[in-house]
Amino acid sequence: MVDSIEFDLIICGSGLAGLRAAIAAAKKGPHLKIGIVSKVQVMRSHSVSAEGGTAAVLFEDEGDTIESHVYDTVKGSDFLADQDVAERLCVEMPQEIHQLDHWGMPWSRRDDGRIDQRNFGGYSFPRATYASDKVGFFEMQTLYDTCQKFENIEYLNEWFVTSIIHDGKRFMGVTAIELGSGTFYTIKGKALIIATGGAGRLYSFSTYALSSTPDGLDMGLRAGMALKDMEFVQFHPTGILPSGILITEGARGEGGYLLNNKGERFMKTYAAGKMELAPRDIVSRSIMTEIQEGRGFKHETGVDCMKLDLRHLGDEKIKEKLGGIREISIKFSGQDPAKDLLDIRPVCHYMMGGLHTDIDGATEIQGVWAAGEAACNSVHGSNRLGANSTSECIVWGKITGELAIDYIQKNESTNPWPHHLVAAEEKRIYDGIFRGNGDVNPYEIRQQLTDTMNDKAYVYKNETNLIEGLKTIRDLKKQTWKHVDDKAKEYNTNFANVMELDSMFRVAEIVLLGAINRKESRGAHARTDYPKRDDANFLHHTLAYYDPTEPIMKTHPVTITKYQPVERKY
Amino acid sequence: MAQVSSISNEQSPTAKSIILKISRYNPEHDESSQFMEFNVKYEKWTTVLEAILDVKKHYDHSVAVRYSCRQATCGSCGMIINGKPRLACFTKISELDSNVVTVEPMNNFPVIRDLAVKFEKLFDTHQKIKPYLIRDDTELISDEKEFLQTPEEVEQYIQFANCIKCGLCNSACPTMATDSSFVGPQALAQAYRYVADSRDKGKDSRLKIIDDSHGIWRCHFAGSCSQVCPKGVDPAMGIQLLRGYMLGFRS
Amino acid sequence: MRESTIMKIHYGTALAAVALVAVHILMRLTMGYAESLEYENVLANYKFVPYAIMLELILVLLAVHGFNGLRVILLELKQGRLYEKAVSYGCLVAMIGLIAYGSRTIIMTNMGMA
Amino acid sequence: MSKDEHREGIGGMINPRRYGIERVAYLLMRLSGLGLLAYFIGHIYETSNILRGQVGWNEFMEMISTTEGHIIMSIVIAMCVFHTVNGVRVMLGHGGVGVGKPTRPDYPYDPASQNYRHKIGIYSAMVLAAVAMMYGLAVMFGE
Ligand SMILES: Cc1cc2nc3c(=O)[nH]c(=O)nc-3n(C[C@H](O)[C@H](O)[C@H](O)COP(=O)(O)OP(=O)(O)OC[C@H]3O[C@@H](n4cnc5c(N)ncnc54)[C@H](O)[C@@H]3O)c2cc1C
Ligand code: HEM
Ligand code: SF4
Ligand code: F3S
Ligand code: FES
Repeated sequence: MVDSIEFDLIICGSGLAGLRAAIAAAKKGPHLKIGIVSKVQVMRSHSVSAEGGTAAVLFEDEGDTIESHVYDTVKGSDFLADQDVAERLCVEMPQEIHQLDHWGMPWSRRDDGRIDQRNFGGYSFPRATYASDKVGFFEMQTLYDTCQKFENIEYLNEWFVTSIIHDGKRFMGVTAIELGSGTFYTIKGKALIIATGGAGRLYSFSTYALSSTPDGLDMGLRAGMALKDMEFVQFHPTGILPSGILITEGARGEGGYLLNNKGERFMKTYAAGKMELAPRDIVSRSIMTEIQEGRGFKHETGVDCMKLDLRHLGDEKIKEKLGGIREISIKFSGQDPAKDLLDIRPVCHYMMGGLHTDIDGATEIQGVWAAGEAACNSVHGSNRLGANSTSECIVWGKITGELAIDYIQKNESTNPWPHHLVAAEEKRIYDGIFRGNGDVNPYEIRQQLTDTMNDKAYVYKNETNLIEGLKTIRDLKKQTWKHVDDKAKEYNTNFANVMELDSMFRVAEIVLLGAINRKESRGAHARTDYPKRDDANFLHHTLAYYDPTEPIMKTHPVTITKYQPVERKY
Repeated sequence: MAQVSSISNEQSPTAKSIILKISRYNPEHDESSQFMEFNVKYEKWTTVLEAILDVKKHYDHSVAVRYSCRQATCGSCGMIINGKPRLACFTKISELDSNVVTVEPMNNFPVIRDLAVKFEKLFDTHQKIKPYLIRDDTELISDEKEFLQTPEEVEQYIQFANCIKCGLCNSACPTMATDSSFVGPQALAQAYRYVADSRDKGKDSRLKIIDDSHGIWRCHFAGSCSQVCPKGVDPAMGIQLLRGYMLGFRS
Repeated sequence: MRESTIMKIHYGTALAAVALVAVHILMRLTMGYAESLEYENVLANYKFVPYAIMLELILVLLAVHGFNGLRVILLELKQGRLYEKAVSYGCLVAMIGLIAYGSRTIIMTNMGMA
Repeated sequence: MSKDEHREGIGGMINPRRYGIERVAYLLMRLSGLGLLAYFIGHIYETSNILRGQVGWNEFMEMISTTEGHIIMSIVIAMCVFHTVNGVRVMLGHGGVGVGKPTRPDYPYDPASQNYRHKIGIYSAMVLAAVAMMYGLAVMFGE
């Protein structure tokens, strides 16, 4: 018999989205049991790495407007955002900033005591709310600490969720492995919020935490949900070498320059109006173009790079506003931003795509919501603006948390528990993976897979590369890597790593297929063989459904309310 | 097209090598822990975490170690490195200046396996000191704005808000070495973080909680917590300032 | 008693003791160390009421401070309800015992029973 | 210690080598405190000899006026001075005096509480203790 526990609401993932959802739910349903299940310890989620800011309109008295935030978001998305969703984000956000303040968030302040904001790429007003350059960290701390107030929240630290159990229509529970003891559990619940974050570790050069793998997405996919717009992967212009750790856009927001080997601020050729503060897709492409045209630098590892100049900001300003990246660049790269130019290059940073949801974050299965980076409610379209993601996590965390409680209070499930599904999942995991055998090292396969993604589906893409990439990945998938050499029960990270790899194959395939199918360039998706945006044929979202042989690809319309697509210029 | 290939340092000509000694312990069949030695290559920027993961990747998949962000912000990878508690991802092999690098699980935390330790106690004590703003109007109703707070007021507590809950301080503290009930520097520093926040009104209730026979008084200002803290939190300072309130030196 | 009260006493006794012990030791040095310890001189001291009172004070202060210090160390070494109770009461009893024993010397000497 | 606690134990508590001088001071404070307590108990017992009259007292004085007696006495003096001076430092620290002011920490993070004021306090406690001990030895053996 499989061990079983029960909650009313299960929240899978403990990043910003998961924790915000937990608080919203705990407040709304004080008598309901809420379980936060996370494969890392709750406060160690990837969200702690977010650096630069959280977008919100706070200074309407000084000329900012919600309307402008909506338009910036839509334009930044290259008109693939669902405009009603973007509006919802911008309307809800200001009070969320204030709510965070009321919970103890150490926002950076102006001299008059009000919350300060900084410039960020693609915005027409400085509206990235910040707390030094550790925004995500402090937000996580504020939310985690606030969660401690609620007695109805329980934390399942280091539980790896493997699948979603439903009766074909309605959610019933999940299966999970408690990593500490190695025990396989079923967790029964009335509603589920998936907040498993992005999957940027599909790429080997990535700003993401090492735990940001697609197992959350894959679990939804296998349960029958669609993945939407997965071909849109954001490359942040400034990942520092050699580690790939992020140098926040806030560095340019505070006035940093990008320089090529002629010492020019080359952004003037590509986005004269916004210069370094153009949206990320544009800046990343500009860097790659410069490099390809021979105006880049070589890092001592042999990799091409560009320089980021912060020296003119001065030591004091860097310490005050960019202390985190100062620490990172000195420690990990031996470069002091007050004295040295930083070696940077575009780096995998965000997935616009995710589990297909509606404007409320509801998925195609009743009782399951998705929030945060794992979800794709299409607020970011084909390119997210910096600082809009933490906002999204917070807003849809709250929305889904409340809706899930409403749903739990209204619905009483009577269907019998589907034991056969649990048995099937147990078989998939233990016979298929844990007790599998083979002599191929799964870690090397993982390295090859992520290298392939880097090589073939980077800032600029083309048909040949993408197809080659897809072929390589399918070849890799066939090799005998499905085995776990570590046979121990307790804290078996080898097991978790192989489970992650398993999910990476399915999701990588969808990323590549989506990119192959989209024969246009839009936002973060830049095809050298189709350099123009093609609204006639591709102004739609991509959906991918699971199928044992090959994903089933479909399309989905874009919601356009006020803003007709126009050419995107900065 | 000049795409990036993986930035790995495996075959680089500048790589040097060291012996990495990893403490291994599996509760299922080991009585006590034992060291296993591996020869690993490193570059000047290679961190201890990368070296451990390299071992895991190429030599022994079964090394149990906790990690996530690899940039010293998640607090996962605390361990004893060459005798001192440090973050593995924030310790470069080159800065250790030694041909042998020894890694062991953190002291004063129960060991799950190899380098992974249990944190439940730390999370519990953290929760116990009420780590949130205490006042009546923390929940936003309608369109209230922020509580005003000047940059100077932020400076009073921001240092302590940098805590990543890595537990290194608790591992270094001499009281922690023998006192299983001591709240510990991590939680005490957080108590101070909230007490020092100009928005908070919960000072008295928090002081009451830590005024216990295994509370704040069991700190003797040994300072080891501050010396090992990777984020400059300086728990020793926070604790003494907090005690200043309790002794009536500060108000 | 609240731990803070106990520790305030701990620090208070220490502070008060600083001054008094200083006097006590200086007495040893007023006339040369060895001489100060001669029977007559010691006895004379004891008979001098203010000095005897001071000795009594030092006795109480240091016994309180010292045994509380011991209690602190013991509490940190090992935990457990029973053990902690034993330590607390044990130290209290020892403290009272020592004070009683020392007071006997002082009082009896002062009253000329030596 | 057992793996289910994995506490460093007394060895870890006592080991003063890995961390700074503050940890040495911590250890000496404890040792001197205990030492003084032991002496104090002895001292109370010792002085009760006065009740045995002149003869008893003198007998007793002879017993402690040996070389060992003097050495022990001088160690007590050292402990007493160190414990007192360091005690005053620790008390000031506990009251929040001289432990630095909270500010934004900048990498590399030097903890402000581990500052030169307290280090000077510790070193002077040690030096004074040594001086007092010498002085004591000089007085006692000088006769
Ligand atoms: C370096 C960096 C900097 C960034 N800076 C900014 C910024 O300045 N502003 C901004 O707006 N955005 C920023 N972003 C983006 C933003 O941080 C992320 O989109 C956001 O944090 C995602 O949060 P989340 O809650 O969706 O998920 P995450 O924080 O990624 O959390 C995912 C959670 O799911 C759990 N999980 C995953 N799989 C499983 C499983 N199988 N079983 C159980 N649990 C599972 C994980 O343990 C984790 O708790 C940044 C991103 C990066 C990489
Ligand atoms: C007269 C000057 C003295 C001063 C200023 C003084 C001060 C202090 C202080 C401040 C502490 C607390 C240390 C801490 O908690 O960090 C302490 C501890 C202690 N003291 Fe004293 N003390 C003095 C004399 C004595 C004497 C004479 C004795 C012996 C009877 C003594 C025995 C102890 C003991 C046993 C401890 C506990 C040790 C520890 O917790 O580290 N003290 N003292
Ligand atoms: S205070 Fe420092 S050492 Fe202690 S848990 Fe926090 S960050 Fe880690
Ligand atoms: S090391 Fe421990 S004793 Fe106090 S100053 Fe730090 S908590
Ligand atoms: S891996 Fe996050 S702190 Fe080291």
